[in-house]
Amino acid sequence: MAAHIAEKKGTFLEEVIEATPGGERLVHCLQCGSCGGSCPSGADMQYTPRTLIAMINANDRDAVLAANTMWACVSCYFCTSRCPQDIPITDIIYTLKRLSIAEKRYRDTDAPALAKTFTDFVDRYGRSFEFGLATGYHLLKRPISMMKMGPMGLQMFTRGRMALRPTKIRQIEQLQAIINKAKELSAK
Amino acid sequence: MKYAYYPGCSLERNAAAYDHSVREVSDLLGIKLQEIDDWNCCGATEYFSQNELAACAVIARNLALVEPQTDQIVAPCAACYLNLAKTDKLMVDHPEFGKEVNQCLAAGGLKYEPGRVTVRHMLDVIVDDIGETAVRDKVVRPLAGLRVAPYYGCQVVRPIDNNDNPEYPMKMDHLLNWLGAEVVDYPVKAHCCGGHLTQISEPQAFELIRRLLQNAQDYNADMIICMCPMCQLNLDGYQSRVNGFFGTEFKLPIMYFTQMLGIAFGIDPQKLGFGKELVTAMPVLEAKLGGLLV
Amino acid sequence: MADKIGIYVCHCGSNIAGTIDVEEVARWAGKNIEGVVVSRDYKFMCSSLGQQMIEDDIKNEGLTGVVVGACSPHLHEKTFRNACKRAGLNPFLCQMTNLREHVSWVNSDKAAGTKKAKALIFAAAERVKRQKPLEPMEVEVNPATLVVGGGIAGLQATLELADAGYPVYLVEREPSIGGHMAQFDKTFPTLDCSACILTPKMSEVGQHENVTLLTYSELEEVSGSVGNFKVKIRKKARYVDEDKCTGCGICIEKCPRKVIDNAFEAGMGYRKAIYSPFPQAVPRIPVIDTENCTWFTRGKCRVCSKVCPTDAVDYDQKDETVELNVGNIIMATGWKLFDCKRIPQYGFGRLANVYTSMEFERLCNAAGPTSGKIVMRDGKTEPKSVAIVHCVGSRDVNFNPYCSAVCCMAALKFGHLVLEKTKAEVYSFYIDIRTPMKEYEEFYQRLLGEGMHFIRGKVAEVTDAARRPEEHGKLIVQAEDTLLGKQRRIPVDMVILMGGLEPQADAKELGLKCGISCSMAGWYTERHPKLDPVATMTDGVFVAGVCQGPKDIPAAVAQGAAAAARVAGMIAKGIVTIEPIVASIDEENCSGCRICNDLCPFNAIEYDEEKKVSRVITALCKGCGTCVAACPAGVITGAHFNNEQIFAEIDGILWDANPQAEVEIASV
Amino acid sequence: MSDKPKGKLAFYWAASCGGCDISLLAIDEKILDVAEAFDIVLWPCATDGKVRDVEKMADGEIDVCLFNGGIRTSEQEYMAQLLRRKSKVLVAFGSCACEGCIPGLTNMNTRQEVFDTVYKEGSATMPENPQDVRPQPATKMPEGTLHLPIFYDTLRTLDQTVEVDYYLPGCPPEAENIWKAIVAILENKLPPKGSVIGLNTTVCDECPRTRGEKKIKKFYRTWEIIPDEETCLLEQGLLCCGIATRAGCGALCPAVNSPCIGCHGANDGVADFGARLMSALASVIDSDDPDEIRRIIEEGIPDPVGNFYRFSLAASQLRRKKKVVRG
Amino acid sequence: MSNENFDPIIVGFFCNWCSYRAADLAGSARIKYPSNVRIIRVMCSGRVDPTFVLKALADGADGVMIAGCHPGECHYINQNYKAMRRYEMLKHTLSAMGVEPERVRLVWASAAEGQQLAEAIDELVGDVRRLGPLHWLQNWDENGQRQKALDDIVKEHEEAMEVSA
Repeated sequence: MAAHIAEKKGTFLEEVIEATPGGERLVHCLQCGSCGGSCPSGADMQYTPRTLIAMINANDRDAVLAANTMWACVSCYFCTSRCPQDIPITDIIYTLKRLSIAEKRYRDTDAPALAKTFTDFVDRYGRSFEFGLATGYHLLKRPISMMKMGPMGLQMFTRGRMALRPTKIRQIEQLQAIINKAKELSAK
Repeated sequence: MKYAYYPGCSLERNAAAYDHSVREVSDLLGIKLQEIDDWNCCGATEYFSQNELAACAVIARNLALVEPQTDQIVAPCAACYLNLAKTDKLMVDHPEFGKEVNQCLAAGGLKYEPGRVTVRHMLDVIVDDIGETAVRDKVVRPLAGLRVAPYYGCQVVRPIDNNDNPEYPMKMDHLLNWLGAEVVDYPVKAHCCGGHLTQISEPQAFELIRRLLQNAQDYNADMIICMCPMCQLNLDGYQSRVNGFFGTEFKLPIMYFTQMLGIAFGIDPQKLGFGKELVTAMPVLEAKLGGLLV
Repeated sequence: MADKIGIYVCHCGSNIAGTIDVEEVARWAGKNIEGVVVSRDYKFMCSSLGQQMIEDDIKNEGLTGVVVGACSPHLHEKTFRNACKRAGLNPFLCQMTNLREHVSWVNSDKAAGTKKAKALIFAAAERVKRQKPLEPMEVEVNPATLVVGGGIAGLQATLELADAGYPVYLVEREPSIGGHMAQFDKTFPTLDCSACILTPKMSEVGQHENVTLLTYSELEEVSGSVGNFKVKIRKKARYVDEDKCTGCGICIEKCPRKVIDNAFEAGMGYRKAIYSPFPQAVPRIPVIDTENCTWFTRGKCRVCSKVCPTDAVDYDQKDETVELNVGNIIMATGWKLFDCKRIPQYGFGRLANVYTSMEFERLCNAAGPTSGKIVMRDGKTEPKSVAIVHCVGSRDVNFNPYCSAVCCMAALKFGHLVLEKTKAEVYSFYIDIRTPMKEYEEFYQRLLGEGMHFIRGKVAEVTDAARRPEEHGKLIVQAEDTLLGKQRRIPVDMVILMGGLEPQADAKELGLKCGISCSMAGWYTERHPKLDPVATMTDGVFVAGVCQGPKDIPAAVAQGAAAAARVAGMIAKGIVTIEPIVASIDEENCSGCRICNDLCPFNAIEYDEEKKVSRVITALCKGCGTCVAACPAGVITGAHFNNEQIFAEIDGILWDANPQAEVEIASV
Repeated sequence: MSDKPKGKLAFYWAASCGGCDISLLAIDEKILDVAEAFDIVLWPCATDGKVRDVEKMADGEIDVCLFNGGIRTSEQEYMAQLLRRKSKVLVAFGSCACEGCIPGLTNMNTRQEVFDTVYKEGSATMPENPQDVRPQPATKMPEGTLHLPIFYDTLRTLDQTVEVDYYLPGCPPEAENIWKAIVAILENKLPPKGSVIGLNTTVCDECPRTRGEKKIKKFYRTWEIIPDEETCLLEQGLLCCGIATRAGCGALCPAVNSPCIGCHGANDGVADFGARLMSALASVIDSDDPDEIRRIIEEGIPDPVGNFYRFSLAASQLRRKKKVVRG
Repeated sequence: MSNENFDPIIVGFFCNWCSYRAADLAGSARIKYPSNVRIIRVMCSGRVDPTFVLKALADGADGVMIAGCHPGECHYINQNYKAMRRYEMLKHTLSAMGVEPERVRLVWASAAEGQQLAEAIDELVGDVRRLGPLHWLQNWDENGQRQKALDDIVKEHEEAMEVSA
């Protein structure tokens, strides 16, 4: 670890850098705003990614992890590819998502629930399951939108685009062993 | 040319049209696709939001399952493509992390040597490996007169370098040109379709979808041609909801580029999954291409 | 002669003595290093008393070598070499070793520092025993100078030297001198008309008795070295006889072939197939553009030849090569604009009303294609709103990481011109406004007063994809207003991209011809960024203007004058001394394997076909030692850095690595 | 010549192949001149001679000792010391004595590894050894203890063992050069002590091929291409050591279209033959891309020690491969 | 092999224009780094002869750092590329000789990169410390058996001579 980052030991900045491959570029942020300017969800964000970086620098950990920025991110990678300082902003957003979920700091968003439902299906079957996702997540979280979804779902179904049963991979135990090992290692 | 084939979960059902057309077109172009046996889900963006190591381990299982004699893997789905490519790159660039991923794989008796497999998108394979001459040679029903708006979305062109401009990609433009179509040069061709936001925040997602449909319509496109099941689902599946939400009257069919290739190559539309789209493409195709489709 | 070495360890106050036991180092060196007859420590070796001490010892003890353990040789090597020289010891028998920057300042453990200091002193002592007296070479300086590039920096340098009475050859690749400055409208911050201040200088150069102007010409080859360069210049065929042409311009007027002028008018206007780039061109002799001339492309026309009153048009003219002898060379090759098409999200080349800064200069120039009217591409509509985008290709690791230095001020100038000439609103999108020179910040204040809008945020994209009704038919500039933390979309009619400055495409190639190198970005490398900003690593080659790095007109002029002053100084002295740190080949034992032949970027190694041996041209050698390290037969020697000296240094520096060494280690 | 009293000459072999002994005979009938000028007091290969006879000699009694072979065993080291003491002039004769030569390549192994190879894995001389019989330094017999010399891990050159007066390079030295050296000794026209008797140019000087500026994109091994007979072999990508190898052989190998392998060793003042070659070759690799450079080197020079130090490993800066410390 | 107390000796060959000045800058900026690297100044990294590196290792250094201007920024235009080529060649040979190639490092440091240079030194010292001492001279001794074997010969000969006489 470079000495100038080592000096920031114990700060939130260091934590984010450590948790993000390529994260050390964070210290080069010019606060130019090309990330915030490029973001398709920029208008809906409480804090733009640029602001989040400033907040990370200011060690404002609580506010960052409670921000809605991460949940508005659509992973379009415009911020990353346009950043004049080569900062992997999308990946930093992923890091913040993980921290926020792990510590349950998120507010007013169902994204973590969706992620959870989704990954549970992967863990259980090895494949994602759209119908299950729709019923499992939407029924629980947003029954009204589920109703609006109805006609669309039906159309999807009649066109053979939605299955009622999940596909399970053959060697699911193998996948689960891999996942369990990953969870065990990352818990450390 | 032989490639390992990773269809991804969407192509099993929701984007079956994509899967069918990929296979049909590949057959015709001499692209040998060997489906990875017992592949698993790439985790989409969701797994990365939860646990990076687990996400990469889940993805790396697929890389590890690629047969040793094959060193290229093709994914038609943008998210699958990015996840596979990103995992490989992370493992190459950060050997320590790569070791951890392999520790996880070892728990399932697998091993993946970072960098062994090159991850490719279907579009890149057709444009870069097959090339203009071979594609043009196969065209029997030129798409002349059809105004198509190539839509690239995000995750194939960014952030992994696939030899196209991440801001203003051109590969699909070229490909559709080879098919004789009139290609619409419109500014949002690599903007976001809303991704998983349709599941989380509809108003936000609908606005993103509207921008794309609006722009394509402003440029008088007959249809939008996409290369990702998520983009297709959002633009096609949600089109009527978007119309309801904004009071608009978009009626733009959203087709996969492989379906258009198939049409131009004279493959039976049925085999290409035509009819699975919610905004039906047949009327405009018939109007523009005439009896060719019959 | 037995070695008599003097060791001098400096305390540098407490700078060195704080973390090195300097007394111990001096004592130890006196006791353990063979051949050491004096070993002293002193508060400030570089003081006059310290120097006197060395001089006295040289005289009294008959020292054959001096080792000074003090600060960096880059600081005081000259000081101590001079002291030795004064006392009659050849300055190359003095070796400095760096106990301050390399030991005491980077270390806080005294024992470790002392041990390392001993190693460095030991190494220097072992080395100095093997050093040889060296004498610099002297060469006469040819008073003529070559200036490459006729932009403002080159013009200034040319005039300074010519006015001082020295002959100057000015080479310019375009048909006229003047450079980029001739294209500009106004100059910041005073808003003088660029042409008004430039053209008098141009004509002065054109008429100066000491200046030989070689326009439409390129530097082909450079050989020789400081004081006596031989250069070859290729004069491209103009197809107009310079001696006969009076510059009346009737050929241009009558030429039927109109072409888009991508050079001077930045694609905004037209010129003829026979043309002079602009009305005030110097010289006023036109050139024929053979790619577009109807005679050259289709074998018809000859109008220019028919109308010429002096019969100056000569379709058979050929390129010719001119050979010149000069003592010095000034490189003032300038810059080119960043290609804004490389950033597709800014829309240049795709969206009609997106302009580059150079296009806009021509647009608002009274002599430009619209006679100075600021209108959109349709040629008539005045914009109601204009966005100016800063840092296009600059301060961006994806393109050029450096700041282009002039764009902020040029953007302010553009803002002023738009506000002055139209009723448009002007929005400037910036990351930082940089106005560090005289009257620049005041100019910024002036624009704030004039109502220019400043939005702090790098532009994300310029698009015609409307989202709201008011955006239809407009260019929308999308950026984060970082002071608000909000994304903003500003619909405008016209966008000006402040493209950054880039080195000329062939800068590197041209630099190689005269033995100067480029930075990563491609700017010519000066000898020292602060203390020697106009000289280069190649003696007799100087740099001026933007080719050395982005700068504005005042700085380019100052550097042109500075380069000229350096050259004038050399000419006035008449003689140049050449560093004796050079390579030499033992021809007796050279077998002509030719490994070294291609290794020297300064072409200082020549191969004698007859004797089948290689030879170093001493005057061209810069002493890097690469050939010395490469010679498989070991017959190339690098003066002052020969194998024996460096081996001895390695032996010395590892004094404590060999447990059997007969050196006092226990005392550490 | 014949008026002078006869001198005393010794010719000894240590770790070498015996080629040097034969090369001495290659001076043909001139050997008779040698016999006329000298009494040959020791030449184990050709005459009967006993160590104890040498031991009995007075120090400096032998006028010239031509010593071939490197020092691999304690016995050889003893003999080197003994002959040094008894000789006025000690000449390192041939590549082995000068720089270790092929036997020196064993420095890529340790004694243990060498013995394992020879006694366990089998060799031409000992195809089978089921009892794993190994030479023992001392064997007790009823008559007393029998000693075998110790076999060293590292072969040393002669001058790493004792002081050497002159060097005669070559594997083996050329007859012509041997004769020149003998004449110089006979006429007492020897160069300064410590010199190599021979030329100080390289093989290129004697090589008839045409040479140009060098840029190498790929190194070839000898079986991979049929080289052009006119141009420099190195320029064709063959790893020719001629550029760094002392002249004197008449460029024998390049003359028959085979690259020089460096048996004459380095020129005066060169501290490491292999490093010179490495430096020169690397300098002219035609690439500025580290990955490509690495590829060119790794593909073209799979055995760098064998190529750069075939004859000089024992005399190189590092002398041997790093020994793995056990335990 | 890791040894926290082991204090490696590393010889640095630094070019006069960039790296030596970077080391000067690190000093002026009072950046602290381990005092294990001892710097020898050469005019250019292109002057660094592989012999220097081999000699330093043979003479007892545990590691070597070669430092020069960044590629493209060489004061002698492109001589640092020759250093790069030789470095690759040298590493290839060192590996074959059983020397861990991590002990020898080529570093690019511009005159402005005092901090980066200090970090590179830190890293190299750390890596060499992990690898442990090189102690090349130990490679040459014969595990203490040599002198005894020589003495044995002398003794044996004396005894044998007695019998014979």
